[in-house]
Amino acid sequence: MGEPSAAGIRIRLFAGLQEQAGWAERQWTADALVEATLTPRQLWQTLQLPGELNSVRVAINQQFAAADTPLLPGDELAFLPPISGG
Amino acid sequence: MGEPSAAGIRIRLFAGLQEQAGWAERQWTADALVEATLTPRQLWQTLQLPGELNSVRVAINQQFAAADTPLLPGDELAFLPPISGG
Amino acid sequence: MSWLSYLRSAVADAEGLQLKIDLHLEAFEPLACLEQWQRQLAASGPSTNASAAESVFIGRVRAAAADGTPLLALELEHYPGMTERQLQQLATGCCARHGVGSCLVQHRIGRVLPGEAIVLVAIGADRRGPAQRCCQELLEALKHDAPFWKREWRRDGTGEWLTSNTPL
Amino acid sequence: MSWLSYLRSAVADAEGLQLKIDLHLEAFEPLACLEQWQRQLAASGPSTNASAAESVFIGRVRAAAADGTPLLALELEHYPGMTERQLQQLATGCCARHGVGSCLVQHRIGRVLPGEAIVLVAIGADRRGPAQRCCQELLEALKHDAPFWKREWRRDGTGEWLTSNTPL
Repeated sequence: MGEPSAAGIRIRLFAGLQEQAGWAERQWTADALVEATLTPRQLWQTLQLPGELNSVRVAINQQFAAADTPLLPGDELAFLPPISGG
Repeated sequence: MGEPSAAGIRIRLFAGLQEQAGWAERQWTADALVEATLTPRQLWQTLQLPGELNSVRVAINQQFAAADTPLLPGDELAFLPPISGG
Repeated sequence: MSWLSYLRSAVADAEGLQLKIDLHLEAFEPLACLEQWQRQLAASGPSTNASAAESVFIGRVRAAAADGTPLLALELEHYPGMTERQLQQLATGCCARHGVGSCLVQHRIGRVLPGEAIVLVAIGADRRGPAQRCCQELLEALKHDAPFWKREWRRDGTGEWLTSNTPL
Repeated sequence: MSWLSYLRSAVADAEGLQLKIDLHLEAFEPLACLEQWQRQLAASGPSTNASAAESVFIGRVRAAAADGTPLLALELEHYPGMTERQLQQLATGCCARHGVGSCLVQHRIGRVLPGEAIVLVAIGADRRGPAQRCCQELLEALKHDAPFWKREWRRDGTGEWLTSNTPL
């Protein structure tokens, strides 16, 4: 589990994406956020996550969100590979 | 129950139709059958059954059938008012 | 338990279809019937394991008559012989069209009280689509093409034959 | 009985809707859950009597993996917190759209063996159409919009994440 730094952004990966990336959770520190708005799309690129962003779904604070939604300190961001429930 | 005369035609009514007609079952004797082909439509008219024939369904030997199907001695004919099962 | 009072029971295994149809003269418990059915399927061999998809429908008597007044009971008349035959034909055809593996139909006849089950349809298949579609289609078929007639008995002692089904 | 090991349970009664959602870490018995649910509904007052129409779906793990080889187990991962929230939102929305009265959703997580139940959806309504449509729609919604991921474990010890659902 990442550090409980409420000011940063908690990033979570699941299932196949977690396995491909080799990690489940990271904390993006707050000081990297001061300059400009940060979006899930930018983080996806910066973190060099595997595959295409449009093959995954983005959730911010456990709600589906668009990949260009501005992130705020304290947000929980998740990249969700294709769902296969039920 | 009607007489078990295998050579005649057993006619059965159900539910609301039975109630309106005032009888559940009749035996149409075989000797009335010798002259010409007899159909459910003709019997409906001859017996002066209540309502329109096209509001009921016809079954011969417990299978749905057309109202103009020729009847044979020994047949079981039923007039079925609108179905409401399940 | 009165649900054991099966009137007639038809079990078929044509082309791998596991089929069971019963008319009940007394109240039956849908979940107990389902459980018994699943045990029966499990016992009939490892090849007929629990289906990946099972679609079930349970229909019960409403508390109110069609005109909104309180319902005392529903009387369900049938055509002995033809009803069973029709149910068998409708179920076999529907299951074959959808390629499903198992089919349970339980239907009440006689005097049925509000809240009691009238009909249970349970379809087992390898995929959810065929299971759901077959369950729906068979329910409509038996509502429209199996000889059953309902008479509503009201509190005032009057009764009236229904001439159509509740709309979908 | 291991099916009692509820992870989390959400019970809501918004606008008359009786809603219960559970995730199970261990095997659950769909019919036992249904029976308990019906008892709970019956106990919650005479106004919420047994629904005239109940549509139920039970999904189980197949014996074979997607590639046809024997399946050892299915691993079901979820997103704790979001999964429960999404299920709640999907169920509430779907039930409101169809105007149904009760909704039970039970879903497995963790390691699920062939034949074991993965999902149970039970919708109670006054008419069969809304019950059936809501049950189908909610099943599709939770298959596509609730964060669950399946990994197939084969006999040879290899595992693979599924990237889509079984076709309808």
